[in-house]
Amino acid sequence: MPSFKLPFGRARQEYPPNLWTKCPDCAEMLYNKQLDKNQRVCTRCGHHFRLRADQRIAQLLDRDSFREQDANLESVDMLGFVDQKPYSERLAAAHAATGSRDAAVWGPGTIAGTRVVVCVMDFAFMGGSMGTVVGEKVTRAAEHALDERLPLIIVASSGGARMQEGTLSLMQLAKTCAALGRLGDGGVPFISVLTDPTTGGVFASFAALGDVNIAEPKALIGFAGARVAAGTIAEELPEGFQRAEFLYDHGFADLVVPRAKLRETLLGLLRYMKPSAQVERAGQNGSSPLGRSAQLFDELIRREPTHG
Amino acid sequence: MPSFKLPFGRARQEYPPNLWTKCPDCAEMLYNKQLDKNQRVCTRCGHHFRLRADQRIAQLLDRDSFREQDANLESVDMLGFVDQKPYSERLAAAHAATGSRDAAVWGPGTIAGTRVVVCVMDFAFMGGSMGTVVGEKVTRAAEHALDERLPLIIVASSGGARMQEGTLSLMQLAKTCAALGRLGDGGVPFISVLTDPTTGGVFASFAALGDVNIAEPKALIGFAGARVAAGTIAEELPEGFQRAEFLYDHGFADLVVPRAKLRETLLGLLRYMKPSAQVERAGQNGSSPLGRSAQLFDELIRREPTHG
Amino acid sequence: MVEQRTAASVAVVEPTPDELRSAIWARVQQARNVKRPHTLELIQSIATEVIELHGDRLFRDDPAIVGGFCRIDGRRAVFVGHQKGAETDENIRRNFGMPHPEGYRKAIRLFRLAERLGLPIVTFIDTPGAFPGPASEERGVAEAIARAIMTMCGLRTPIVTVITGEGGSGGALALAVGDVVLALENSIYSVISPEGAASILWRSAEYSQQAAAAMRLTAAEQLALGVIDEVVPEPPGGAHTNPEETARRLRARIAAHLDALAGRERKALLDARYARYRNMGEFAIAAESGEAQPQRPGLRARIRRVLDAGRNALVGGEGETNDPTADSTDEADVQRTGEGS
Amino acid sequence: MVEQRTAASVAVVEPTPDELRSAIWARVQQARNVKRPHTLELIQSIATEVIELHGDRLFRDDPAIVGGFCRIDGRRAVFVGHQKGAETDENIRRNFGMPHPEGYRKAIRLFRLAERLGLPIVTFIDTPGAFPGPASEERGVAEAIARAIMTMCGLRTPIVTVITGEGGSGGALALAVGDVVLALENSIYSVISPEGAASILWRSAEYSQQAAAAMRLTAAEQLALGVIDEVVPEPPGGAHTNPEETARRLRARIAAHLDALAGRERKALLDARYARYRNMGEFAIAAESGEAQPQRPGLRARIRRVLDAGRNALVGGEGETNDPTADSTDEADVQRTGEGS
Ligand SMILES: [Zn+2]
Ligand SMILES: [Zn+2]
Repeated sequence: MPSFKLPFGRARQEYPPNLWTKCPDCAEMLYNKQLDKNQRVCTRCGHHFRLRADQRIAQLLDRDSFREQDANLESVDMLGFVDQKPYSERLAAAHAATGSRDAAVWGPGTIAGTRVVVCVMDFAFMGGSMGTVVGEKVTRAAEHALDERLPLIIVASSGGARMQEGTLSLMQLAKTCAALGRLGDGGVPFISVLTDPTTGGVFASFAALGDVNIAEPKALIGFAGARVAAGTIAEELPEGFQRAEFLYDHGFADLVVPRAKLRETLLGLLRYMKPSAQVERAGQNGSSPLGRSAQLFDELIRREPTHG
Repeated sequence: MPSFKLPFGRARQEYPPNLWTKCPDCAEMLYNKQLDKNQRVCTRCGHHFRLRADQRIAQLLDRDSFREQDANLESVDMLGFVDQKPYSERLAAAHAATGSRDAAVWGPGTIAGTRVVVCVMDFAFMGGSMGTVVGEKVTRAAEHALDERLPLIIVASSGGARMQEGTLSLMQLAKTCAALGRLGDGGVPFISVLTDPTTGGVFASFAALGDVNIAEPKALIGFAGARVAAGTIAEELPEGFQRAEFLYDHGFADLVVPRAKLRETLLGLLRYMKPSAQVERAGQNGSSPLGRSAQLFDELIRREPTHG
Repeated sequence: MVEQRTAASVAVVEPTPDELRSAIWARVQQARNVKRPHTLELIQSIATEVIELHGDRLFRDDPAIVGGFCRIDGRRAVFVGHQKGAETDENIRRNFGMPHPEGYRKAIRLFRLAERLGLPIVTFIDTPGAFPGPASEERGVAEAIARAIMTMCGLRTPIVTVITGEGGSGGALALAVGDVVLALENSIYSVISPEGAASILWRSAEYSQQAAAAMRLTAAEQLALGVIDEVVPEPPGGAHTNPEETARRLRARIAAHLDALAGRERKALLDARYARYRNMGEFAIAAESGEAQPQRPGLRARIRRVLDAGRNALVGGEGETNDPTADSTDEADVQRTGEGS
Repeated sequence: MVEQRTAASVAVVEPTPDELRSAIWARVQQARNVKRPHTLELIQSIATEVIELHGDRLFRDDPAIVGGFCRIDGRRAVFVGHQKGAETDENIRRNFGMPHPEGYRKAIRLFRLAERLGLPIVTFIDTPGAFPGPASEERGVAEAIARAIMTMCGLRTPIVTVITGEGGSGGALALAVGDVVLALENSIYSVISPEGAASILWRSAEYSQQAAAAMRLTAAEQLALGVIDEVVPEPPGGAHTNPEETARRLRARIAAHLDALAGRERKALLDARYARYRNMGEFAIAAESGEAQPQRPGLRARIRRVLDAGRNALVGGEGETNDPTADSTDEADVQRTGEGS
């Protein structure tokens, strides 16, 4: 149990942590049920707590409209990566702690009846880091959106590429950007929602490329860690560096939207961001070269010898 | 005859101005024949004197390869514009002083045998200002380049849009940019050569849009006059403000090329900048909607009643 | 000097040069009136829904240019416009409607977004010009304007433009390339500010009124020149006296043009836009002897007469068929350019 | 721990972990050697003509990324690459090969120019990573990288990429999306610098060598993973000992790939490029019971063996068929990925 300083000298037992959460911004003790009811936004200072993928989906999509796809994808340790622990142990621990198989969830759903494809990242699973599974889910979401001509919404929350998969994680930047490029060429819109934190290789790939980018208030959004940025050059970091509002001022976010308004904002945008009736560029259009989502991909896999 | 301070106290009659020119940068007295032989670049400090259109063409193109088109276009005073003098008088005076009908010359020619379309502005005619005639010539050059699939080279030298034609001059920005847009969509390259000075509406239209932009050393190139820029905000102008090298540092010129190397540089670029064999975008491609250069335009004119 | 003159469909008392200059200058002042409804106020009145978008994805969100999604009588569109502020603080924040390059790059981004989404574009023009300071030059304001103009010329979606206040030079045109260009009655459109023209051509800013008159910058004159296609009359006293009525009139005309353009085949739309600008301006063709022959004989004289008619309207000449100050209902209150007017 | 192991086509003495770490770290130091030929030196040796172009048309010409036209054995192309300096002053001017956003935007401009002119693209990768300072963040370095990657993925012209030195993270990948990705033998390619990985995963930069080994960042291992397609051997002692020979080998391989790609139909080219990245990485599919089934059974084991083979080569294992340190002639000195190697 983490120890924390209690306000007003109240005794620790007044706030059992299974019932109460302390706001990291204003130190207010928040009753968990109340916090959940307020979409996990501090009722005192407006601090936006991080959400699990299922919480985010429940807040954004119509009840019971979401159909998760590819829930059974799991990361594998291709490199035999060992740092202080083997990667495979980290994966197992993250699975045990979160109940999730990896750091992203995707599927079709509806927002006030409007059909969309949604992919939501989950910071709780290994810091939302993007390895092959996250890259695969983002890509399948984009390919499905293109095939079905449905708007794509991705909610990012990630520390960046997953180091334990090495350059295979790095290649997910190209994989996801390639899919988004085809989505855009096909005239299907993409809304990127950047939440706390969105950094590194996730910000430097799909999360930056929304036709419209929305950020949650005060979310940390940046390329390099602030320590790295400050360490690289011997100067003070500007006020609000790498926060959502900084991003907005510098032209990289269209809107900074409090969580309470996010669903309504998306709904508003979706009235304008409909897949175009006709496809623009010849040669770049339509279905992914891998066919309806993963069909051909499955075929490619089948062509692999089943034993090495 | 302008009076000027002579260096080294030599008597004025030593330098009759029809034989000698004073360098505005280093004050050296330059013998005109020598100056012409050196492409009108100061032999002492490298100052690039402004060129007349015919001088520029003689320096860049193969001897006798240039075929001027539309030499007979003349500006008309649509607005009845009178400032300190009527526009029509200014036009007549400029014609008398320069022997030119307006501030641009265009036609096909060759550079070391490579066929190109060239348009050269002439600062001597009303400060190289762009009215309808200049806009028309730039546009016809671009349309001809597209129709014939020949690279386009425009040498700019202009104070900007011609005020005496009011918004009709302003509309030349759109006319020329539209033609360049079609040229680019058609896969035909455009090299913009920016010379002293290239400012205002000429820099804010075709001259900025080269696939490759080349500037002559120290040429004044900017949007607003430096006095305006300094006056608008109470601050010192940066060193070298609005000069070719400033443009280069800020990413708007590919190369700053001394006049002695310009022809050779163009020739080098032309080896790579060939019109593409195939046209990229459907619906944007090929011939201008006005047909081979001005054919349909002539037809439009013919549809106008011949008497008002 | 009062002179009577007769010409086809124009028969009015000509104003004196002083009357004319005063009348034109009054228009300039109306166009610049800080109380005049600016882009955000207009679009909020014109549209039933507005969602502003931000940022050029390159450097900064420029408050001097605004844009986003809007719904005009059920029609979905992307709007973009210059933004001045009505109050001093706001005006400073908006840089008096003078964009930096990032403003034009934001506009280009929104134009491309509209194209990708298949939405038409409505732009509102109201700027003294692009900001001419060092920061603006450093970041390439000329390039940004040129790029915006070229982008609009080739944009594969309909564009309706409205000059609402000051149409100042390239900084205005960078948002004003349209399939149809409307103008509010008291708006102005010019290649350079009257002050700028005066200081260059007369070598003194004191001649601003003369310059304004010489440049024919009023909406009525721009209509005669064919630079704009329609003048939308303002309520008596000017747009700021009744912003709702101004918005209502604009809404009707914008909606009508959006509907007309929506049906156009894309190539025809682009070719017509190209031709619109391709034919701007006039020149003569010199004969071999060196004497100039007008390119379109008689056209110049014709345009001069129309210009004069527009000019007379400025000082309230009576009995004219095309008095742009007349207040009337939506369809009738519009003057169309062309042979018939 | 020395252990003997037999597997199909791989039968070598495994190095100790210490030997391995030292060997890998030697590669890292080779890749970072300031005397190593950088992009401009390489292209000037590889090509018979180089015309450098400059500027992003937005903000600044970034000296950390260079590009322009070049002619390689008669083949016209556009080259783009990271640029470090060999001397300190030059290295400072080049920001140690760490680009700001404007560098990537210059690259995007040149990529689009190549596409418009129908020229193939050759890129050279040699950066510790994009510059992480405040100015870089302010101007959106992440957006610039993402945009460059997306642009390269859809570029309708062939792309040959060469990792020549340090392939550092997203800042490297932003120029490294290719139809064919080559790597010089002593180059490295990683998702984060070894120092960065160590300070995050081991919480101390002292573990950089461990991190380097764990990430499998050597060219030989990247070949085994399929991230690169070919390793181009360097002259004995490394590229900097004989830049001309290094350039000669690169020229031959680049030319061969340009020729092979030139004949590709454009849609096939783009689909193959898409598939190349689409298939990067590996995952398993969990059964209903919750136990994971490998997605491509046996592949992981197979790749591990190939990785190990590459690893052994690092410390000079003998008798291997795919020793990337072996010096030989152009065609033979290349290892191809795939089933056969
Ligand atoms: Zn709080
Ligand atoms: Zn000199």
